[in-house]
Amino acid sequence: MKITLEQNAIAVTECADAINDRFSGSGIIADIIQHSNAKKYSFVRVIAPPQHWQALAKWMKFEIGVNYCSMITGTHYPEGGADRGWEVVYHLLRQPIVNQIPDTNTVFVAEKMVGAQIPVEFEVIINLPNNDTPSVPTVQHVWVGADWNEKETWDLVGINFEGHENMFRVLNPHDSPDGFHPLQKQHKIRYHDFNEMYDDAQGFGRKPADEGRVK
Amino acid sequence: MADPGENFAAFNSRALVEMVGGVTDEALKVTRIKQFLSVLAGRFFNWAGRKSLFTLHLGIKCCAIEMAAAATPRFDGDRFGVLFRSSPRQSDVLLVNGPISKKFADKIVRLWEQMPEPKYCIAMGECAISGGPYFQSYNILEGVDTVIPVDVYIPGCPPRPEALIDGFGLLREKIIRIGGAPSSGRDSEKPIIVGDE
Amino acid sequence: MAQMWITMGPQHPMTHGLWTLRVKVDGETVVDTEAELGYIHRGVEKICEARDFTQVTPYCDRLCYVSAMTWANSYIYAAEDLLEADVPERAEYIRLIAAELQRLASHLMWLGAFGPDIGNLTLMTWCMRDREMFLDLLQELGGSRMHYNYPRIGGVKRDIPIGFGDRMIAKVKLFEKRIEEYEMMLDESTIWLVRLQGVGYANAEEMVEAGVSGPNVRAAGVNYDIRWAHPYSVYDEVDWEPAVEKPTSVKGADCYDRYRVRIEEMRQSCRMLLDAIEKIPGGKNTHYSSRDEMIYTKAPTRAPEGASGFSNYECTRGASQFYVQGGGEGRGKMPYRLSIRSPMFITIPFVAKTMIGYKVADIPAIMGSFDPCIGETDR
Amino acid sequence: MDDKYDLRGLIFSTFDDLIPPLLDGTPLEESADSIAFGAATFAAVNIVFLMLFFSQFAILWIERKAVARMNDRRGATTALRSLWVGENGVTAGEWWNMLPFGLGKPIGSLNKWLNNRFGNRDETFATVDRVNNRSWMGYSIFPGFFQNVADGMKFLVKEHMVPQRADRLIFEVSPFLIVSSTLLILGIIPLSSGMYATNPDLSILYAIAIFGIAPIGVFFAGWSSNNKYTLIGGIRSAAQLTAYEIPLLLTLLSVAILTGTFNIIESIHFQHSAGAWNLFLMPLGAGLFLLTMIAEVERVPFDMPEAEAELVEGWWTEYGGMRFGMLFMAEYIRTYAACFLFTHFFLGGWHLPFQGLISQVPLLGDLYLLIPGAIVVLLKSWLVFLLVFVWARFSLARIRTDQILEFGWRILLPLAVLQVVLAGIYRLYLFDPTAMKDTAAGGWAWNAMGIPMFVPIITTAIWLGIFVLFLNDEDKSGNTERMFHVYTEKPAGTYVPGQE
Repeated sequence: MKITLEQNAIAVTECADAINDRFSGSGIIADIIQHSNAKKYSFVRVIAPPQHWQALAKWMKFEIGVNYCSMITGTHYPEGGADRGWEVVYHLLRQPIVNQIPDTNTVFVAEKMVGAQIPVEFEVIINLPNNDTPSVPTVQHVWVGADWNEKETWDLVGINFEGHENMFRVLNPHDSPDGFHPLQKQHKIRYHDFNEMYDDAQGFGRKPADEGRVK
Repeated sequence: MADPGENFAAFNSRALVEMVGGVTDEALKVTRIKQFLSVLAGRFFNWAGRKSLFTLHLGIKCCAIEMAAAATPRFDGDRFGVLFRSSPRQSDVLLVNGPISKKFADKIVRLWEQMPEPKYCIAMGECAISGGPYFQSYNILEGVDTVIPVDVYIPGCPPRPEALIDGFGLLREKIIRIGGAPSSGRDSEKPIIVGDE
Repeated sequence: MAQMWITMGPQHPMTHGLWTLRVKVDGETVVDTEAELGYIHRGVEKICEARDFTQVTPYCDRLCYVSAMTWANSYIYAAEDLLEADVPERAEYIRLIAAELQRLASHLMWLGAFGPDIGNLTLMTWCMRDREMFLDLLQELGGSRMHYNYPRIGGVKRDIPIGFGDRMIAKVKLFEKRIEEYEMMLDESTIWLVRLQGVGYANAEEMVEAGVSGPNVRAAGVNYDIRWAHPYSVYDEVDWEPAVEKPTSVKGADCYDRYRVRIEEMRQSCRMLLDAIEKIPGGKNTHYSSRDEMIYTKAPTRAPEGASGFSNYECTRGASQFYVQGGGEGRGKMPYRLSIRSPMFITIPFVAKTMIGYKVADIPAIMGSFDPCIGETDR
Repeated sequence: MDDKYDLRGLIFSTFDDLIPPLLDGTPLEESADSIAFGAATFAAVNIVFLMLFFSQFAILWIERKAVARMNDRRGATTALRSLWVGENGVTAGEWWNMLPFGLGKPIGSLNKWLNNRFGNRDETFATVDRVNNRSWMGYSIFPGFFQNVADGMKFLVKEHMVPQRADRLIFEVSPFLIVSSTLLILGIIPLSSGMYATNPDLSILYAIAIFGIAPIGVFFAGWSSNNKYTLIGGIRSAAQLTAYEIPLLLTLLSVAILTGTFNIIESIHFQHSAGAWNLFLMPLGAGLFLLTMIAEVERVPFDMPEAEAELVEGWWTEYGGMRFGMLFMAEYIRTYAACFLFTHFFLGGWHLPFQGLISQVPLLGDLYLLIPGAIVVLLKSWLVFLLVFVWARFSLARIRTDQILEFGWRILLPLAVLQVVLAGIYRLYLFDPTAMKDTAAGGWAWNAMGIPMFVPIITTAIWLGIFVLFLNDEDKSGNTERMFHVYTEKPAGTYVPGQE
């Protein structure tokens, strides 16, 4: 059992068209892109300006049923030009919830799925201007799953999510220096160019024997 | 420390008073009593200590799975008295089986300090030895020996359970030499590396 | 009665790794919880920015220490998306076989760790005993017990050895009988049932909303499996059905449902393996050399500027996703940014909130039934 | 019937013969009898205690090896030989040469001879033998028996640590409270009618009273450690023991009603004289006793106070070193005592199975009765330990706190009351006191309707029937849906490759 390429193409086209119709004048562009791996399925890539992102997210959730926020990626482009210093990529999924009613025994066949039942991948790209305080509006209240993903993106990449409640470091130690976000490109990894990425807050440095050595 | 030259007939109360009585420092007194005991019962306690190595049930990363595999039917570490206890108070061996991040560094020191002497530390796997594949990482220490003293190194990524069992064997070999010496006084002792001829 | 906070972890038998669960209890009842992660955060994403596309694979192996093969496969599909590589069909079959063997090993490791959580130590040794069978098979492919570094961009490292198919069929058939043994020991024990049934309800809609995936949502009746929703390997050609649990309560899936769904998934993996080894192109008793075009197609090593690759992969714990950005000035061989989506990273805070209202003794049962793996969570 | 070997009588008569002549003419002459009595009691108590204490190593060993077999493992293999043959070829030294005055020379020469004659150093499988801790020629005598010795000795040299903010006095006292009260139980456990330390008239009550002291120690230990896990463990222990002491007391009350005595030895005599062991007269009581005893000694499935999964090691989390070793030992002594009590109350103590019938056979009967009672008691206890305590521990899961309390109050308590009523009925209406005989053949006091042994046979049959009924009365239709309701289009496991 599988979702066929035809079903996938129909669903992707529907979604992309719907987004383009709804947000035609606001700079939001939805494309259909084909994966070049495995079975060559297609997905919807949306490029959105940050100020419309919350509206788009709510609309996507309630109108086309995108119920699953799976991944948020922040990227730092120090040499990306004035308009693209940072990029935030959201990977969203539309995933059908079926047969959760107790004592029913619906047999579920993927090939017969139509319309909003067909799972679709979405990729939302938001480019941010090249400055020191990149920020996007939060979608924490739209998808619960975005909560910890946003925390992680702030912790590692340093992208502020405006309006995010209860932001704290999830992966780095709580006593990391303010403004230390390791995935920003000005931090070089150890032994490549610099001895240390930053002044060691806890004092666990390298071994004395290795000091001053660049591998 | 059990010295083969010590006279085993020296067990009487006067000897105990001589060894222990003059010392006022509580910790030193405890150490002296322990020294006396280990001289007294030397071989027997040494045998008991090396045959019954309770390991702290601490799973950090990949090697934790091999640690678990070493306790299960095919490898069966129980044959050698290697049991896993969850409380550091009841364990003898701290088996560090993964990278030590900055967040975990003070926790593992605390675990080590909670364990009663005599205690031993085994660094299992590359991450615990030197940071392993993550030696360049911003969050990983370069080996657990930056924070606690290590007795046996078991290289591998991860080492096979056989290597772990061999590591325990080499640790027992070492215990024959050092006995119940406190971990802080073992700095001169060279650490053992499994597979290093 | 006064309430108090208990800190469980980082070293605690319940945690299955290194993390901290802070529980506020009122007597024996859990009132509030907080999860704290990051004890083995290793910065893999940063390290991989200084590695070739091929050199990233071992790091992906080490992301999750009980399902190395599926994580490596997941990365490979992302890299193939980025580098536009073609994969021979035999290689896809071998990847499927390897991934399903790994799924069996991983679920056995889960069941083995779940046993002591409930208090049954025998289950652990039995599961680890059977897990060794599959580790042996994987060892024939990858050469190592845990981290195989087996898939390559454009194929696999080496072909299945001669006799591998027969050995696998024998072991899988033996294991199908062993599953019945486990069911005999567990499902017929009233204590096992009363410990799991009616404990740790998680609603399907809430779980999907919170980002939980994989067997944990399938236990709640959500028939969503990436293996059919976005088929990637040859899952559309082999014979299998997604294992979905029909919830008995409107409150969603309980621990027992999650246990059953994994047992069923092991059955389905066996079924898939037995079918795939028969259908493999080139035959199961042929051994091609390691760079043969049957199992490997040379892929470009440099990614074009601005390209990105994405893979959505049904790992043993849920959807693992990789997002790779290529390019950058003079560094086309290395990923500019590698982003990893771990299913457990989102699940653990959700599970922590699921525990509220249950007893302290239910904490390991609920936590264990969600199959946490901290290696992939902290990255 | 009394055991053939009256060790206690022998000790007392020996001391009575020896001591008065020795004290002739001394000022102690008048109290010579009391002195002889005291010395004999001292000897008897020590012999019994040492036997009970050292046979405890057997149950530790039984558990280790039985568990290993259940888990498909070998289990501990430590041999005593590793004391002088070190690890990986590094010898631990010839310790016998260090003993003063050449006392160890014989050991050295014996070891040398054994190594020369049967040594495995140059054998084909020397490595295998070394890895498996095997002894000469690869043979292993009681493999792993000495593992427990090693564990115990190791605890002796461990550092004693008291948590900084613990209530130090109570923290130090509670292990001793637990251990000493546990050792007191051993005082009243007879090994046979001729081998016991002391025999108070109300020994059943005494045993239960002593069993009730240790929980206070457990609670003290949990509270004083200043650790939340130990605190919860201690409170759980208190709640659980309260819930299970009452059914236990009622069960023992029914034993007392049936046998008409509060004395352990007399109740054993009753079982033989009346003709049937209590197990067959009150299978329900036996089951209740085992269940409550498992809860009393805190083993799986009722080991909530030391639930490893959620409370790290339960109430003894903070104990290390010898304190932990003693607690561990006390735990096993309690278990062992529970096995003994079950043997005495329900399995007829030192009486052999079918003793009444087999002793009638001319030659065989005499030989059969020659088996010492102490051995019979030990074997029965070990069997109870193996078949009930170990088997249950390693095949069952752990029950939750609320479930364990509900089970205790709502199910075990009514059943125990029922058992008390049943025991009264048996004693009053079904028992024939005139037919009791204290001979090797035993009596036939449970005959009814002219059929010999009608009462025990029919009781056992009824309870066995109820048990089988419950065993098979799983609601198959309802449970099946709950159990195996993962659905697929094609049921898994039925698939045959190549067929569609």
